[in-house]
Amino acid sequence: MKARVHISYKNGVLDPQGRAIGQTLGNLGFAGVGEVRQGKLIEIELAETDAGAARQAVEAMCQRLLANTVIENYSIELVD
Amino acid sequence: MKARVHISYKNGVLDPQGRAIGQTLGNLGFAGVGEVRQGKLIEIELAETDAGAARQAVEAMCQRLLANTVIENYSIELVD
Amino acid sequence: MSSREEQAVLRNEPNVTAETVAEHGLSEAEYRIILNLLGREPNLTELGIFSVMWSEHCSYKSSKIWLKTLPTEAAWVICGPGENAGVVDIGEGLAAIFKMESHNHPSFIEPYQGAATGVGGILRDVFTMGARPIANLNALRFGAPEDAKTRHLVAGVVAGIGGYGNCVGVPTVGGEVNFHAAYNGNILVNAMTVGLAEADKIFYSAAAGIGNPVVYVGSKTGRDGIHGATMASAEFDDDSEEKRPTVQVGDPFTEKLLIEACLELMATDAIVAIQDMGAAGLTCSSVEMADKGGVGIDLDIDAVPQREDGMTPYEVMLSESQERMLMVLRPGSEGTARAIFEKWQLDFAIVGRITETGRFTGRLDGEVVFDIPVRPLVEESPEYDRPWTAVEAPAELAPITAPMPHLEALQTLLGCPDLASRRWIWEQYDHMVMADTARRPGGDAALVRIHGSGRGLAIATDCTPRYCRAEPRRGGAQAVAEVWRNLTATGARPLAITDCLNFGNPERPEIMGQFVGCIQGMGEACAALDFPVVSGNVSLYNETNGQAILPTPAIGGIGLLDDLRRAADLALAAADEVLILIGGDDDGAGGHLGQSLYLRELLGREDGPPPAVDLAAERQNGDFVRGLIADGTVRTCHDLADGGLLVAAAEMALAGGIGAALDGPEGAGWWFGEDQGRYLLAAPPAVGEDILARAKAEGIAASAIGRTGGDALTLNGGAPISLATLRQAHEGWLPAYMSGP
Amino acid sequence: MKTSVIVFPGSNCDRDVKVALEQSTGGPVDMVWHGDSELPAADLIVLPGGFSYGDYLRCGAMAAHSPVMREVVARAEDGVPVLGICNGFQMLVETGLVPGALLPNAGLKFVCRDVHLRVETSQSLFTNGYESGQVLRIPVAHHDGQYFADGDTLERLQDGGQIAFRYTAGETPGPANPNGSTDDIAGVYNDRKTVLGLMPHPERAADPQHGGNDGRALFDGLVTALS
Ligand SMILES: Nc1ncnc2c1ncn2[C@@H]1O[C@H](COP(=O)(O)OP(=O)(O)O)[C@@H](O)[C@H]1O
Ligand SMILES: [Mg+2]
Repeated sequence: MKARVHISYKNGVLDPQGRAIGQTLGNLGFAGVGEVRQGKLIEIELAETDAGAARQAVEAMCQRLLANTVIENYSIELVD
Repeated sequence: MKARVHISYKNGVLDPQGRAIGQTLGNLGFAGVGEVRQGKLIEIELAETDAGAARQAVEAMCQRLLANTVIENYSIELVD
Repeated sequence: MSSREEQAVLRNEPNVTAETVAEHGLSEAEYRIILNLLGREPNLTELGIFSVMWSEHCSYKSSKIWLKTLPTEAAWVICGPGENAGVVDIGEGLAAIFKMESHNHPSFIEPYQGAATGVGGILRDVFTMGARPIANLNALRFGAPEDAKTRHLVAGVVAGIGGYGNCVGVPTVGGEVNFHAAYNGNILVNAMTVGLAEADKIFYSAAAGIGNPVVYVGSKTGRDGIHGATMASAEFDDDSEEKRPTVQVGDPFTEKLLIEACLELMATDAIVAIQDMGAAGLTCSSVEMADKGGVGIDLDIDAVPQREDGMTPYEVMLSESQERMLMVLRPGSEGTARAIFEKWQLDFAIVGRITETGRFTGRLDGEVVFDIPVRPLVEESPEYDRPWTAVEAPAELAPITAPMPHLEALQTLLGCPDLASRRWIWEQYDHMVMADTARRPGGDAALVRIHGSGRGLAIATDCTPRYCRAEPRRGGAQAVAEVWRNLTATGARPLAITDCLNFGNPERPEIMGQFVGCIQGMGEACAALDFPVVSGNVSLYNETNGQAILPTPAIGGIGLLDDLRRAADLALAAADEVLILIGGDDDGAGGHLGQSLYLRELLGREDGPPPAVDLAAERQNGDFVRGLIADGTVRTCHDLADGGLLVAAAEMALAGGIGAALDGPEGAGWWFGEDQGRYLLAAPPAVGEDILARAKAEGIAASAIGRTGGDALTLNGGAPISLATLRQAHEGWLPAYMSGP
Repeated sequence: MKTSVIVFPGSNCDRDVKVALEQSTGGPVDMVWHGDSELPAADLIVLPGGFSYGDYLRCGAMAAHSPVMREVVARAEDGVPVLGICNGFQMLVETGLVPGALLPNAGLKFVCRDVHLRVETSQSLFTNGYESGQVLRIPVAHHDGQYFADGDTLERLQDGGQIAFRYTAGETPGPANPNGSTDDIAGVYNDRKTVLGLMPHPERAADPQHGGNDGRALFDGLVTALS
């Protein structure tokens, strides 16, 4: 089983990366570009085959390591 | 319309961040963790409403700026 | 104010209740003062403004009466405490501008961003005054290495400091790090910046010129960090997780642009006054500018660049979004200013005017949403003479028995958390950008060349918290003296200091006693060493569940070197030189072990009195050593501090890759005592004779204690310990610790 | 000899390299703002170190795609020598002026310290001030300096003599290769050897007060070759 964890800044937290990318796209002449946000996508291969147990484990990984819940949100998607 | 661009290292390019995350998860006592890869997820708000045109524009953004195709793959997903 | 406007003020926002007052950290007595000076109830925005302005962080209400006792003047001081940073004259038309500031609480909650934004904040304090920042330092205190959180905090804080400073392009050249269980729940992250400006082009914050535009530049305002200033003034408890969203994300790239844009504008004559937005953001910066200039400010809240929709005036006024500045411009120069900020792709907005009303007012859609008289807001802020009890002097230390041979003890000490090499840290900091770093980290003080000249600034930070806890007054004096000694050991002439006073809850008399004692000691040392305080910062309530940190008055000092080629270095440079100890011991008993690292690391004890601080001897010995360096007699010099004589000798040997044979009494006190005011010099034998003779003539204690050479250390001809073994202990600990689970 | 240093938002070694160039060329150095439409005539173009655009997407990526770089690429194709240091090297790989890519350091940390470099050949505009095989001591300061190229590219680089510098063992503490670069590669040329990208900072070792002077001969050598 594989988990995809998407980590992004919480709403209201400044995202300087996203801002700079947006500005550069504008400088390069791309029109109609609104807000740009940059996040992380972490893909994890898991030996676990039970979806419930897998989600629980990945949830714990997010809380303990992957996300900093002070400023970041995360969402988990299980594949296969 | 919103585009989500997922950028990840090509196979064969070492992903030290992913490896370090995997190792730390192991140290923290998470069992059964296989390969871990870390990529970027860039979300872009677009004024464009036509899906075909939007995809074409984002494709160009990836080629010109968002991804370095020497080492990275990208995939584009349109939302709404 | 017309009655219609007053109605608007009152209609504006939810009612203020006893709970809202308490939530804002204001006491009932403080609220009564507010009612009095407004002559009515405040609305929520006004309450928020009072609460941040009267927080400990902004008003210094517990510390003010003591801070006033510190010496702040000298012939070379251009601007002492009260502005964004202190300014000293360094000759040739130049001034050094510097300050240190804490970012303790945010760094505990989010170590990377907390530390990063701490660096950003202190940089702004310095370039606000017209200086180009040329060096960053950081004084860090972490919990015990065994504590579950410590490793993660060290990793995050160091990465955050590097991440910000490296990107901004200001070298991080030095600092200090301690580990102690007293910081387990409350780490200290103190950041210092030094900048250079032309002495006749310093920018101040006093607003002037009725009708002049008030301009906002930098990043947009978001909802981040609201209540940051009150958080920094509140004790931690276990639900501090709840306060999390108040941590900000730093944007060093924008800061870099802001530095360049501000310096570019400062080269014109457009700026009347300028102030960075730090704690309490737009509120604090506006009020301070207005108060210093004796004028009013009227803000148009709609004009403030905002990152999010629907922000209330309360949020706009209290946001602590980073990388923002406020300035008052000369009329007619708006166009020039706008062009510069737009060139750097930064926000630029005229957000208000200077008024003659003496009031701080804000409008939304033309309606007045707050209206507070400036003077009372600043001057009637509470000021407390908090009760304090003097710390009881510790009992004398009974004689101790050495638990192991001295060279083994040395090996243990060199690899202990407080003495192990900090290479793992400073290699993550770009300490060479700007290409003026004349001495890499690892010496007594960092040396930074004054660009385009042969002169340099020496910079160091120091504090020994365990001394401060045992005897605050000595500890305060020792911290100042150690900085002075570290600067002197390079040959520099010490000029002035900044401080960052980190303590627990001042409402507890024993904590207030620590604070008072440290200030008294600092003041005595500053006066005796002609080493005034020109800027500083106070961080109180550093406690978790009632457990206070060690009293930690971190001191950052700067000194001037007229010729960098003459600077002394601690690395032994040649074999067959004599090692000369300058300075005597504390009480003639052969070395002071009370509160020493030897006692703590080898015997597991933290007791006894700290070493005495004889300021006259400190000055005499230091002036003597500086003279020897200045006239070219001495090139190799190290001051003695943590770990005493043997640790100092080993550090010199390791830095130079040359060993030494040392002679002296058997007792541990001689080798590991931490008596103050001492230096270790190395010189060719004939020069050594000359130094001893000159010392004798001046009545300074000096003795030859050994000879350099080989690749090991020996004591009194006993079995050697190789430099390789010592190096392994010294260099190995931190990387090994950090690679742990 | 006329040199231009391109200044991007976030460049922070622009002044450092200017000082080193002035010392060697004796002449003025044009500091060209990235937004200027005109690139002055130059015998050498330098892309300095720093964090252009914050390096927020990929190091050097946003700078590489800025308008001024189109002109720099055109000049390089005409044979004007281009030197990219650190962030400048990252821009060069992003534009494709030199092959390969630069990944985050294998240790995942910023690294600032002296390293030792072997000069692979003295036969270039940039290295004629050195001997082939000479070992230099020069600082690095970067977070993303791990040179990567696929097998074919590496072979081409090797065969074409396009590897300029390799990390090599010396007396400084820490591993010889500070970032995990493939084949210890610290700097590479384009196929004509008119463009050089390198991670170490020769401008930080160009004056005895820097604690090392091994970088100076690179700038002096350029003057010899170009004037
Ligand atoms: N946090 C830090 N950042 C950068 N350099 C540091 C840090 N902590 C310590 N150092 C450097 O390590 C060296 C030793 O520090 P320290 O033991 O505090 O010196 P001293 O005993 O002379 O005051 C100094 O050069 C100091 O600048
Ligand atoms: Mg010292």
